Amino acid sequence: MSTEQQKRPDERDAIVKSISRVVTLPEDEDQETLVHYYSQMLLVRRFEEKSAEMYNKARIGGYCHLNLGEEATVVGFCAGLGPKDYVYTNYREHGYAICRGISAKTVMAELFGKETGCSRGRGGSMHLFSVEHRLLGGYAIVGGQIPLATGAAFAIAYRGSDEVVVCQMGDGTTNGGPFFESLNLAKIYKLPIVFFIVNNQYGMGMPADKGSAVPELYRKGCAFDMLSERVDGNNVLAVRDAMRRAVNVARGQHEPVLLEAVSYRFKGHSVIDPDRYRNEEEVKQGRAQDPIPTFARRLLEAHLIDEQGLDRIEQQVEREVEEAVRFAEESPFPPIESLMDYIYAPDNVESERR
Amino acid sequence: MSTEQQKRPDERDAIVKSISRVVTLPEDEDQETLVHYYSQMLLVRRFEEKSAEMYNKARIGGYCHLNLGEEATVVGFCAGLGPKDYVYTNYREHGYAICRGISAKTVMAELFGKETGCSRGRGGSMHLFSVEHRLLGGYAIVGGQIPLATGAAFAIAYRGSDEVVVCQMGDGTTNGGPFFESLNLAKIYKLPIVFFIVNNQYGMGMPADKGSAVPELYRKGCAFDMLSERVDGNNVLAVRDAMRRAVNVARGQHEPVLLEAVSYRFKGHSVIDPDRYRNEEEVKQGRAQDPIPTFARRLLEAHLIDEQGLDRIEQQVEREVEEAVRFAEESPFPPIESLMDYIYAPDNVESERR
Amino acid sequence: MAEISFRQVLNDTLREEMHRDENVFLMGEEIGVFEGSYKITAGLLKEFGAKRVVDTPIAENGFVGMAVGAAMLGLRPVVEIMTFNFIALAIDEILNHAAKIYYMFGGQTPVPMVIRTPGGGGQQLSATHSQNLEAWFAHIPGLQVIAPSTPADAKGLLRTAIRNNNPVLFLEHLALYNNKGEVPEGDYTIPFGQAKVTKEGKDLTVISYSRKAAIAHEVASRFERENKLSVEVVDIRSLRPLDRETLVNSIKKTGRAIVFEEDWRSYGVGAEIVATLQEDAFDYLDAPIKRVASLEVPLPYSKPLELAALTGVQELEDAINALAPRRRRR
Amino acid sequence: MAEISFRQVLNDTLREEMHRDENVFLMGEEIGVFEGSYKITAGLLKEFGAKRVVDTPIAENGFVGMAVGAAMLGLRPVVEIMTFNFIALAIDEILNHAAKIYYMFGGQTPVPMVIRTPGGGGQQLSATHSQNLEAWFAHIPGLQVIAPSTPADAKGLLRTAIRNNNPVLFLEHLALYNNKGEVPEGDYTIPFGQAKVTKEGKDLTVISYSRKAAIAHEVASRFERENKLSVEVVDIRSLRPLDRETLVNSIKKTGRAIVFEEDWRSYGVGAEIVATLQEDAFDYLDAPIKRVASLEVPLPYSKPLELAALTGVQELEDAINALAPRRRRR
Ligand SMILES: Cc1ncc(C[n+]2csc(CCOP(=O)(O)OP(=O)(O)O)c2C)c(N)n1
Ligand SMILES: Cc1ncc(C[n+]2csc(CCOP(=O)(O)OP(=O)(O)O)c2C)c(N)n1
Ligand SMILES: [Mg+2]
Ligand SMILES: [Mg+2]
Repeated sequence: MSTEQQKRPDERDAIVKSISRVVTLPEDEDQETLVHYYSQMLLVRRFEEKSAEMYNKARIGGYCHLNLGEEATVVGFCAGLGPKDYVYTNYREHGYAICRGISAKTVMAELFGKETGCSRGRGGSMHLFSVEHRLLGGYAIVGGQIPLATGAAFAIAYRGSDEVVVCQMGDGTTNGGPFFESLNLAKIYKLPIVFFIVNNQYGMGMPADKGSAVPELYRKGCAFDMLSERVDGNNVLAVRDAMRRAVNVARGQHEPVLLEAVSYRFKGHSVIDPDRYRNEEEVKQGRAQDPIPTFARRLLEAHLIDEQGLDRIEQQVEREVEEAVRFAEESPFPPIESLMDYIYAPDNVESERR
Repeated sequence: MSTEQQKRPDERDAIVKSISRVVTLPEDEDQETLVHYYSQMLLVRRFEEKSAEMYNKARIGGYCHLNLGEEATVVGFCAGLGPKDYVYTNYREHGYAICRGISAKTVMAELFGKETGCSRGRGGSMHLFSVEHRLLGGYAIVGGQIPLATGAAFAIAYRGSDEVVVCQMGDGTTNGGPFFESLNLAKIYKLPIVFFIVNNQYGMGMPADKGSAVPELYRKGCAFDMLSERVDGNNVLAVRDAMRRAVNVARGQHEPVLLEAVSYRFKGHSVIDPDRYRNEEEVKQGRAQDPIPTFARRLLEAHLIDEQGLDRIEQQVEREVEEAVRFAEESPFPPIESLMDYIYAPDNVESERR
Repeated sequence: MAEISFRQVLNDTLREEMHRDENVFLMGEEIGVFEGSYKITAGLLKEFGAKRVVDTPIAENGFVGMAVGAAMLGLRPVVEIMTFNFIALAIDEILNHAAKIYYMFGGQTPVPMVIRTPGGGGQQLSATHSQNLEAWFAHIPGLQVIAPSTPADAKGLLRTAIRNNNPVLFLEHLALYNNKGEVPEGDYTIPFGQAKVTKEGKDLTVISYSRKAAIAHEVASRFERENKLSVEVVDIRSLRPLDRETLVNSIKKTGRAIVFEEDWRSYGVGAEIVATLQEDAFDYLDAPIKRVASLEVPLPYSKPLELAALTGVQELEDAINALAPRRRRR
Repeated sequence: MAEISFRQVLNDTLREEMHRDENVFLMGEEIGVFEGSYKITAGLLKEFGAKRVVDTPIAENGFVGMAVGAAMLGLRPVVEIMTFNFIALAIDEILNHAAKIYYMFGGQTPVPMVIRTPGGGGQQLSATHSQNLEAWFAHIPGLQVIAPSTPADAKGLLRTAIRNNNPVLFLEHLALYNNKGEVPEGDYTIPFGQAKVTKEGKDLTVISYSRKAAIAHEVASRFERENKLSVEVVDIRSLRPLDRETLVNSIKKTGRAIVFEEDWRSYGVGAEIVATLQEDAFDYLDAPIKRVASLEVPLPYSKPLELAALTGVQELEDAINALAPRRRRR
């Protein structure tokens, strides 16, 4: 898994650049799991479409960044983790929150700024959090989450427990000091952490290969002798497997790992971005990689599901998203009297040993 | 000169780890130049010894970091540059200032905090500067000088002129964000700059290979596809030649280059550091690499100088240093009335087109 | 005079200064292809090309430091930091380099550069994207900190900033960009260190800057129309250097003052204004100077909480009514 | 009670807290093998090992951010930033993360951590190594800023800081480390937000913190011995939270005040103190509150210039004499 031999024989992590390929499903996968991945990807897709709609209806404010196009990466990422592992992300994290097990309701409620939201309405779209689900936050300062995640991994090593921290970030984040400092720190202290780059090929309007001296971002691991790998972010199984390999190394050997998933951002940087700066042809090609229909085709061809099955999932998902909106709508805003709560933690709150 | 083939056939830049080797001098070197390098190295050595003495006599205050042991690196560095090239350094820069052509007098006067100092006494040991000699500053915030130097190189490219910027830094500096951000920026903008790491094997008490995930610091260039090379910092000619190669690439191809000179810090981090944390044996070995007697031997063996010649140089150097101290002693402190000068540049000072 | 938006006047001024002086160039994240997160640099990449409108990666310390270095060689960088909050990552290059290089090296190299950045809250951008940190920078000798409230001032002060030989923090405000105002034609400049009485009054003085100064002006004008109180409004405009004289003169006239600021109250800009006035106008003060500032809380996302945390028209009106010399006016 | 130096009491307190709670660990540059740039952590690596005394590379943003993350999981990091000046590189992790995480995520994760760092000038360390930036941090909701002036306070406040569930900036001063003083034995703690009247007086009040509070105390004591004026000294100790009550009560008694601070005057700590007092004690002030602060210049290296730039005993005495209510005392 070193930078030298990142291609795997079964090619699951090979990069599919332009044509979307249908790989037949490996034998060893069980049906339920595969179908579950599909419905999760679809849930993220529909949740994000709904988020955009709610944003345009002014139910959601501030900045709202979506995972549209990144569903295979998001689902594969979470599928590769254990329940006790910790996740840190950037502000484009709705999908991660949901796939980590936070209900679509509490996520949507957070986007609405309601007391029932997973951050009690204080954080909003960019700042989802749940101690229970070990999502330790979406962060909006580019790169800010990386030293935090490294410190969480330090705490795990300090305690000698066996969780792993996975820190998600975007391609544009890998040109900043916090990224590099953290990789060095994680390596010298031998911390159980996976740095996960979602290369959706843009940082706002900046193409990933324009802002970075090296176009293959996983290669930055070489400056730290860090195990590094690149994987096809449109292939949910490849992402999951790469994540599993990475997490195993981090857990078993306390070696940090750098993982890059190559994906594509379907829409603008955030809901308000009209996305005028990208070449149409390129966007068409990018969207042609859509991981969801591709995966559906694979399921159908492997006879793991039929059209009715897909429809049922579609309906379940729609219902779940509608439910989420209704719940968010009906939930109360935080009371004004609570404005000054949570600025300082009281002395008696013995900060939980997580 | 890529990271793959950094060994040169003539081995001038090969690393001598423990034993100090006497390479016979190449034919093509002319006597004067070689003898000049020797006297410069000796001047730096004596100047630094005198600085320590003056510090202990409380003529010099603040922090005072010396180039003792790094003389071959310092002289080779400056010998590889053109007169119009710009130099940025850290706070361990007395030798660079002198070899850049600033007189020992004005450097010593600066250490004494006198108006005749090269920074008018405002900067002191850590902040030597001379527009005339294109030393654009010694800086005391670790890594702070690197983005500045990168910006100076940007200005050169912007103007289309043909100078090069060389940015000196220490080994410990290569673990910080400013270093990594600057390398990436220099590479994507194709700037004429050489990043020069003086690996004296310690950052205060931190061994270079403990603070950095990779012990060979030049290898960090791989994260930016940057031409990178390591050179024996105890070999003045190897350093000079590596610098020339680097400067040629930077000037000719507008490609940044990362150069690492492996040297050894003879004494503590600064004059006040008793240096108790290093293993005696190691220090003995490190000092055994002393580049000055080694080079003297090479000159003698090549019959480019005789013992009397060496003595003459010793005397000249002693005189120059004594001169410097006398000049510094006799120079006036800046007048108190001038305290508030230079906080803001006046409007009429059209900032010089350098 | 033409009515122009704050956004447009910034865009025009940058264009004009780039035409005037080839040493002026722009640098920042998303200012070129993306035309700026808030479109201040719209069209400039097309007009001037990538040499002079430089898109940077997300490396604030790196590219702000680069601007300082470029300025040391005589260029005049105008850096955009996408929002004020991200300046936290570049502070070392501002505090320890841009602001000190001219002095520390004995006056050998000026650092002529401008950092433009929008601050402010009120758009549900949450705690890390809604801050007002101007007090930090106004504290630093070697820097100049400018915060206009009208398109006209933005024009005159940005020109001065770009031509000044020292580092300038030019503070914009997200909520001002669409404001329109009359803007003088031609090569209009405003010297630093001059506050401006934007409305004369006799009962009390409201001292403010940036967006809050615009609000103060509206409120004072309404009070006049509704012939309630006669409120004088002083727009500080330049936090460093600070124009003590104009502030003091207004207090000598009204005897009462409110500082209206969007930043956190404690250790904020208002504190310095109050301290300055009580030093220089102690005997003229008929009542304690009030500070009307935002509540000291990391700004919450949830709209009702955000509204409650930020100070605004209501808080200013209440303060004016509370401070007004009612009896005296009978 | 024993006479112990500031340095020693910090060292003892760190040791005792590490023994008390295994979640407490130290992190910073050169704190282990090198025993600390100022030897505050001397002997601790030997005693506790590399697991709990962690030498870091020169990456302030990275390791301060790591401390925040470790605190989120319940550890109690005590970070040393070698000098206050270098905190500029770590501000994002302090301002946008440490100070906001508890609030921004709705109170789910406290961030119990301490950042210890020495500030101050006077040792010819030049412009970038002599700064006092406390006003910046005191401005931030979510942080607590502590600045003791005596070994006893250092002991009591550092213990409280380490046990507190929120981020604390614990400000030390290079020139205080060798000061000795009596220190209470045992598990001595001092709550945050309590200023202390270190000397009673009736003619005027000197308000200060950190090293300047120590100097103020000496000066006031000498004035008493030489039975000149009766000067009350209030040591703020805690810049955030600020103890308004103790400050106000002192003014109610003396009617006159001087804020004695080492930082730059404009937008500094003194500004907030003055603003606070004129709000809460306006009617008790017989004269404008004076600010005795350092000159607003990047601190020069040259000794005579450095001395002229920094405020000190002389400036304080002059201010006291100028402000003293002479006539009234006849
Ligand atoms: C320090 C900092 N600088 C700039 C920004 C503004 N900004 C927000 S997202 C973004 C682009 C990030 O791109 P990438 O890392 O690829 O993540 P993506 O949005 O593609 O998921 C920028 C520049 C920020 N939030 N923080
Ligand atoms: C940002 C910052 N952090 C810490 C320091 C304190 N410091 C001064 S020199 C130094 C070690 C630097 O080591 P290296 O880069 O190897 O340079 P050398 O001293 O060996 O020349 C440190 C930690 C500083 N000056 N700036
Ligand atoms: Mg991206
Ligand atoms: Mg070193």
